Amino acid sequence: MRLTRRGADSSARNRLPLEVTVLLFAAHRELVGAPETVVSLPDRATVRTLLVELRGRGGSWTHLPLQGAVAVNRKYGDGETVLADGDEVALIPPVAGG
Amino acid sequence: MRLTRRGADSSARNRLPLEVTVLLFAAHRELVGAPETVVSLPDRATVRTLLVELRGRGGSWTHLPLQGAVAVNRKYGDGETVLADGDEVALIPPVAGG
Amino acid sequence: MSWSDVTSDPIEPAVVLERVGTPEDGAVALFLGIVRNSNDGRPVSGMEYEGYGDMAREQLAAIVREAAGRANSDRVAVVHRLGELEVGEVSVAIAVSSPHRAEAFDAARYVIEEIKTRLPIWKRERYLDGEAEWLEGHLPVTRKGAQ
Amino acid sequence: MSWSDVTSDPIEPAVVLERVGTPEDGAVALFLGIVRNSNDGRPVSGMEYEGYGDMAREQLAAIVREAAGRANSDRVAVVHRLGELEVGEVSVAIAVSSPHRAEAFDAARYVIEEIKTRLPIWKRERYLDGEAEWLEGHLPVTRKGAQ
Repeated sequence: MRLTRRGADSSARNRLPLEVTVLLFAAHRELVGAPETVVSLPDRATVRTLLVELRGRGGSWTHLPLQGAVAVNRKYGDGETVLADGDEVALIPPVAGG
Repeated sequence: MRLTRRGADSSARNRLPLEVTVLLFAAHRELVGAPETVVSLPDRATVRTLLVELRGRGGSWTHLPLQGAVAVNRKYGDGETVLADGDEVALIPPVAGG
Repeated sequence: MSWSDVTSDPIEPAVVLERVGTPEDGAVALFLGIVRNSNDGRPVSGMEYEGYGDMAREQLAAIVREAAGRANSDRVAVVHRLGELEVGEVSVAIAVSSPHRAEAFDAARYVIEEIKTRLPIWKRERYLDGEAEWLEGHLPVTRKGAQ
Repeated sequence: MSWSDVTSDPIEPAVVLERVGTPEDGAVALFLGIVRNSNDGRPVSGMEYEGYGDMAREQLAAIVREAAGRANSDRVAVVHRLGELEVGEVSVAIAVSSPHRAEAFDAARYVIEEIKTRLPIWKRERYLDGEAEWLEGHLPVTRKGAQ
């Protein structure tokens, strides 16, 4: 389910070169009301660029944490991780397996 | 199987007041060739008295350890433990359960 | 021979146990996590496990490899459940066999501790009073690129 | 609910496991001791366990009581086998359940360590070359009257 498509993103007036899929889980998923969203980003965008972009959507998105854990293509990353077109970025709330 | 009976014990010329059953296990049992023996002892005999008595039988009995672990009536004791008539005394080789 | 999975199917401890054990092993350790009926005194009716399945499977496989290295054994089997669980149901099963007991205990313990700090799984506790809450979790290890 | 036995009957791990676990328990730890196929590189064909049965049963019950105290749980089940065992057979099974995992692991570990230092049981290893040897054991705890 892609809730935001390239071009539908208000910040993407110019066609941006990167499109990443963002996955949301548990409390994050409930916060924004969606398990997944697609975001367009400029070249050399990092995870931090992405988080700022998501919070810029306003509403409940502003409550997403800037400092939380993230995974890029199913491996833990951090704010400095540089994104590539097609990346799958998951925002990881504090984990509670077991 | 009682291999030594009161009166058959060479040290029991006078009728001794205590008779205890000694249990032998594993390497001890094989050493003396018997799982059990009965020993007559004087009043206020201790485990140490008993061990000295057993070693006094000569032959392979002299190889029984004086310092090993013992149990009296299924509880660990030591050389100073005083014996009573009818006690069950087990010589406990180093244990290896598990 | 090591094995791991993240699944919505009920966990059968005996099946996990059967995945370990070779003639050279003298010790088997099994750990089961179970949904319990209360938390801090509050009556619990069940637990919902949500997971980032693909990543959880990769992470769990990595944890199992690490545990196998610690136990000097490739006999480590782990499965974590997802979905709605009732009280008494098994949420995670960890089996390790190795020549000696210390390594088997250590590896099983390692797996459950790492699961709790790294596996992208979340749980919502359901209470008898009808409420439900996402449980406080651990900020996961975020070594860049860590598996 | 705690339970222990010393027996010549084969051990069924699943049966021991079923003796523990209540709705308040979030953790189960199971430990199995197994006869393995070699010792210090020497091929083993089997193991004979000899025990002072009555005392071993009393000692094992005492160990279980102590473990239950440590785990703050009365769900501790232990059985130790006697007699002739083949490679791969279970010599001892220890199951503990408790609300939290640390106590379950700790109590299971406690039981196996105490068994090895206190339980009046001896084992003779049989080798493929036809020889057999009583294994070196531990001088047991000899606190006077200790159970």
